[in-house]
Amino acid sequence: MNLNAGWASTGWTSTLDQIFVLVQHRVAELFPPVLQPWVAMILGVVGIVAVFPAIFALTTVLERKGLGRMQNRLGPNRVGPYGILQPMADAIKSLTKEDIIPRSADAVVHFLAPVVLVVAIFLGYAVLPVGRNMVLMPIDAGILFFFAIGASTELSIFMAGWSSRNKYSLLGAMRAVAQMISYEVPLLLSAVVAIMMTGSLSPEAIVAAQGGFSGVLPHWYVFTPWGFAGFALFVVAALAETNRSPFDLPEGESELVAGYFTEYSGFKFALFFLGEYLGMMSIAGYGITLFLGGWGAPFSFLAFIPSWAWFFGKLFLAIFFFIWLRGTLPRLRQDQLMNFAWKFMLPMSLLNLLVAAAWRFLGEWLGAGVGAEAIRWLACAAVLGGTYVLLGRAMLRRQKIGPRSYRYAE
Amino acid sequence: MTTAEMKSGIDSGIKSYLPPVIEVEAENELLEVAMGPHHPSTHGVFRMDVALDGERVVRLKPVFGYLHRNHEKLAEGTTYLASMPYTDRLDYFCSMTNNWAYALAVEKLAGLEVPERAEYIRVITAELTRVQNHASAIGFLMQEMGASGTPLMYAFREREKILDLFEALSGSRMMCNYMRFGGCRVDLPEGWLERTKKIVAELPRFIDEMEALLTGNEILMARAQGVGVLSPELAVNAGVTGVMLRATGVNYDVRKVDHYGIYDRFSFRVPLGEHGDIYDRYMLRVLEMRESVKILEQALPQIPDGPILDPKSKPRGFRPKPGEAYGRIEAPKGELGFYLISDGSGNPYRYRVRPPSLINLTILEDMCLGQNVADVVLIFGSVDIVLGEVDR
Amino acid sequence: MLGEGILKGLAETAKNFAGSFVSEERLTTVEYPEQRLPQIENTRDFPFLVYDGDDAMAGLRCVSCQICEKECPPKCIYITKSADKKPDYVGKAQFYPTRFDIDVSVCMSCQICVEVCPFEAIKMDTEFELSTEDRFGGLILDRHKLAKSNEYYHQIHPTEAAEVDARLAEEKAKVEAKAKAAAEAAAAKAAADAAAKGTADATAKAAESAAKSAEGQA
Amino acid sequence: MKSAAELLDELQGAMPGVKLALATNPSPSAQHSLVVAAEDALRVAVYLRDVAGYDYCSNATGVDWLDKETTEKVKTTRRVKKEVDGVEQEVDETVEETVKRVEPGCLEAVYHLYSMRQGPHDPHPPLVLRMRTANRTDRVELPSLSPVWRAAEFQEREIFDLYGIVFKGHRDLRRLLMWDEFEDHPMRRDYVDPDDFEYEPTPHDEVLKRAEEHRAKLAAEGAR
Repeated sequence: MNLNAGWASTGWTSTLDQIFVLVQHRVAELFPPVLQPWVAMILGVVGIVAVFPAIFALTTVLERKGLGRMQNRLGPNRVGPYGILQPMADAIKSLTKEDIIPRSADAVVHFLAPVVLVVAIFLGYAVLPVGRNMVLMPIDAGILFFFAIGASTELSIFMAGWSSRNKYSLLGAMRAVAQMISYEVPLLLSAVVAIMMTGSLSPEAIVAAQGGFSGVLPHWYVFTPWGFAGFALFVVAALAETNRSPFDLPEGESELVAGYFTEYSGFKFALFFLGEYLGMMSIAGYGITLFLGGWGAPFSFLAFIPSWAWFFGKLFLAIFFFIWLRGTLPRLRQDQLMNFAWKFMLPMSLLNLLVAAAWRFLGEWLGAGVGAEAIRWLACAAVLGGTYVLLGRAMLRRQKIGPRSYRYAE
Repeated sequence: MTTAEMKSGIDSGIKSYLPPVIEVEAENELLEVAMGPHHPSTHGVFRMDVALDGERVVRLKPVFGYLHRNHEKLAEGTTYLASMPYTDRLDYFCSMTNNWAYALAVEKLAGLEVPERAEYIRVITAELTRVQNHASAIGFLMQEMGASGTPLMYAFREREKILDLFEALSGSRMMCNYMRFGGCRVDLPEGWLERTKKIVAELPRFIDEMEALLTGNEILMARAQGVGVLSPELAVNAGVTGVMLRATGVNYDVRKVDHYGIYDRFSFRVPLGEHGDIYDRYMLRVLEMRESVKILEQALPQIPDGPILDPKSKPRGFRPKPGEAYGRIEAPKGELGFYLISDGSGNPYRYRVRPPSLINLTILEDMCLGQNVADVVLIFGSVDIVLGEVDR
Repeated sequence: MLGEGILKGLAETAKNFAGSFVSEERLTTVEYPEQRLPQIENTRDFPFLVYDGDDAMAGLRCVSCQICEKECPPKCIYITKSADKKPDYVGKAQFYPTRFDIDVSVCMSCQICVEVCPFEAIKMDTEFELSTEDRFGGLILDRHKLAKSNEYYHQIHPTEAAEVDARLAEEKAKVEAKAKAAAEAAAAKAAADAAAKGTADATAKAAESAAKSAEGQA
Repeated sequence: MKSAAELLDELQGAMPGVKLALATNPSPSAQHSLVVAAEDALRVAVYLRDVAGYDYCSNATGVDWLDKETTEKVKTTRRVKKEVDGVEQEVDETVEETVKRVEPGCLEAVYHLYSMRQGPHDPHPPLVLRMRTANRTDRVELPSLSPVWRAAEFQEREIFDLYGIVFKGHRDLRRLLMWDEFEDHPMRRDYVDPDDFEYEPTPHDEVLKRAEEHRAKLAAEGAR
């Protein structure tokens, strides 16, 4: 496996690329050898705990400004230049706000819920490659670890909903759990294609498999029919998994006030908020790892830019996409959401598995060559695209949904 | 009085239109939720006592009156003119049409004639009001659907322009207090017509934009089609008016029926729905905006010169002869009526507002029973109410 | 196709996102208080009292007729009539308000008071930055705070003020003409009387007194 | 659509013995009304809806007519015994007396009916249907027309709330705008405000007087 494929490993670019790794090593070397692995680990943890919440803070202000721009408003612009210090003001506000625990709530569980959420989400970052050689805990079954940890966030959400003793909280929590469990299936299945192709559960290996360029274009999985379908399915499932619009039913404010965190205020609410955004970023990070080439550059001539810059650049693009969706779409209803998961997402992701397998066999069977490649590409795309159109049309027809025309009276 | 006695009218064999009764298996497993008066989606202070079986609504009772200020009693204690500014505060989105409805009723009562120029101004302001009300209503409906405010902001962007026009005309953006018995208060300021023409010319583009964002959206269609269906028979019997009624396919627009004002001079069409669901109400609002723009395009160039107030109308000492009158117009929310009884004094003996918002809510229960709790909010939003008018 | 409408919507929001950076028409936000919109001439918020001349209290047009107090829908005007009289703009002796308070926390800016005022004495202001720390006293404006000059009125509502001035001038001219006519009539009558009596002396006296009274009225 | 007078004839023809009267309206609007007796109201309403085509009840409201006290000067002639010229005789004497007569007031329910079935082709004034209670105090029952026109459902609740007319046959007669525990009917013309008024922060004149009385009362209650 060539980790350095397409990378000009010369001089200052490589130093810049590995700068955080180098700093970590230098600092660790100051300690006795017994402690060195520990120090390195702690430095990594500190890095993650510092960087991602900082991005969260930036994201909140970017989201509000971005939504504002989409709605022809300015967004926050009073705190600091261009309102960039708005998250500071929000943090101070949430810290100084009274922390209310409803009288009939289960105080311990009520307190634990946001903590469990944030801890579980942070654990997911342990195996996320944010740059070349930049993984906190390089384990072979990293993807499996992430999905396992990700599934435990449901627990904290149900804890919050149940312990609040509020009808809206309970309804919101039940919705959230149902939704997250349903969408975990397509999420996993859509991720499986990338694992199948790579033959490894290790995120680093998956990124490495997408390294290298044909001409100037990279070998990202998203540029294959099955990869594109897998990516699209992954994005939809990720939206549902992180309760983002248009799947933000658990906290649908017009129906359930604030869903499972209705009874949270002050810092606990801020923790929930943090947990949500961290969850969104981590799932986006895995989407990037699985389908968008991880920290790889999109064009061979841009490979001199450090790998971590590419990763975070892609992360911000993904976040912007989430904001864009939020600014555009209304939300679905619970039964429609479930229908969509089981009747559309699941069949599509299963079909995608088959297509991915077919892609592999066709590759071996047809052999190399441009013509063979084109046949393979078109066949897979046609199967997926055709099924998508047919399934979509059938779904709309079954629910009697479609554009209408209107008559007029003079 | 016993319940049996109370029900005697219903049991007497008259064909009545009542909400369905939903059978519940386990009564004690119902979740009773009070949606409102503190709830993000209630357009103000309004409460729905909802009983849920899972997420399905099995019982629903609307509760009103949080904003009740006894507008009618206030009006009976002051002169006719002094009630005019209070009508602004009924449906505070559409003060111009409220003014018109009240002025119309008083004109009927006192037999005043409205000069032609004033009639044109009334039509122009009323149609501008309709456009901004429908746009905002769609925005609020989308807000209810969780669209994080984008359509609402687009609607408000246009509404802002219309409100600026109202300010230039009447001095106030929302509480216009502009119409008078037998005409209007002040004449158009200089350059107003040109500005209005420019803004009206841009309105179709805005409606197109809104439609591009919403009409074809699959999520909107999935949420709105086939939800909150109202049958035409029930709608007529329950006195539902406005877009709600026409969405069921009943052709009844007071502008066409009563020919009040000078509406018979303009050619415009009344869009009709077929299914009576939320999507039809949404689309009808869009189509009515387009028709309003058509009326405005006809009215703006035609406006004649002349007086704007009936010389018989006077600000002080207005005393209509004894009698009564009921005047109604097609307000954006439905049929807005004013019923006045005069005893010959300076104050009305009886002053009654027929609030379309309140009466359109009569069938809220019928539409919501058996639906998902998330749809209740949508159905409620699609009725398009303003609590200032419901509670008066 | 499923998703078509969603893509269309996404394109629309993207257009608006980009448009808000370049087009003035899309980004309509006004960053008050740094930016302010130009004043619209017809704007109204709370009433003020117009005075002529330099002395605010002496020049008040208000004659304390209390019509506005009665007609005010929310009843936020409080007037106390003076015991004595002073001449108004046409020179007629009139009462004046010793107290004229408007509670702007109750006022709803309907301008019914302006419409019913027969003396063009009360008009609508455009000043909207009235916030105060004193919730009770600070929002009751007395006649000293309410009195604003006719020049100020011209400044905020030029068209309307010009109309009002024209109307007042016309009225004044009418009153003067009437007084003059009355004086002439009185003089003529006196002269006729005097002629009947045959004393030219009395004629001169009567004419003088009539002219004086006409002057007094003017 | 038929005028109110024509409808009156038609109704009397269709339902012999029905108690109906025409109330003319002198104002320029000329919207005349039919006054129907409470016991016949329901069948008249059904006829109007199903036969005469008035399928749409636009407005339903109450009116309070107070007891009207009229004073009249009446000349009465009585035979009185009087001594005339020392002889007791019965003489006719005319005395002028003031007679006070109280015309009992009533509560009235007014319905404005239109026809939607007719559509926009036949503009017509509203048909005004009125019902009157026997008095304003204890006999305030009227039949509910909400089974006929559902539109009256909330409006009759409002009338019940604000005027106190009890509608028999209403499916859910509760207060609409005031809270359930409220006792009086605020739209009645002899209604007196209860002393739980939230006084404005800067009361004046009459309101100030009442506010001071209110505060004094509260202070007295507090002292006790």
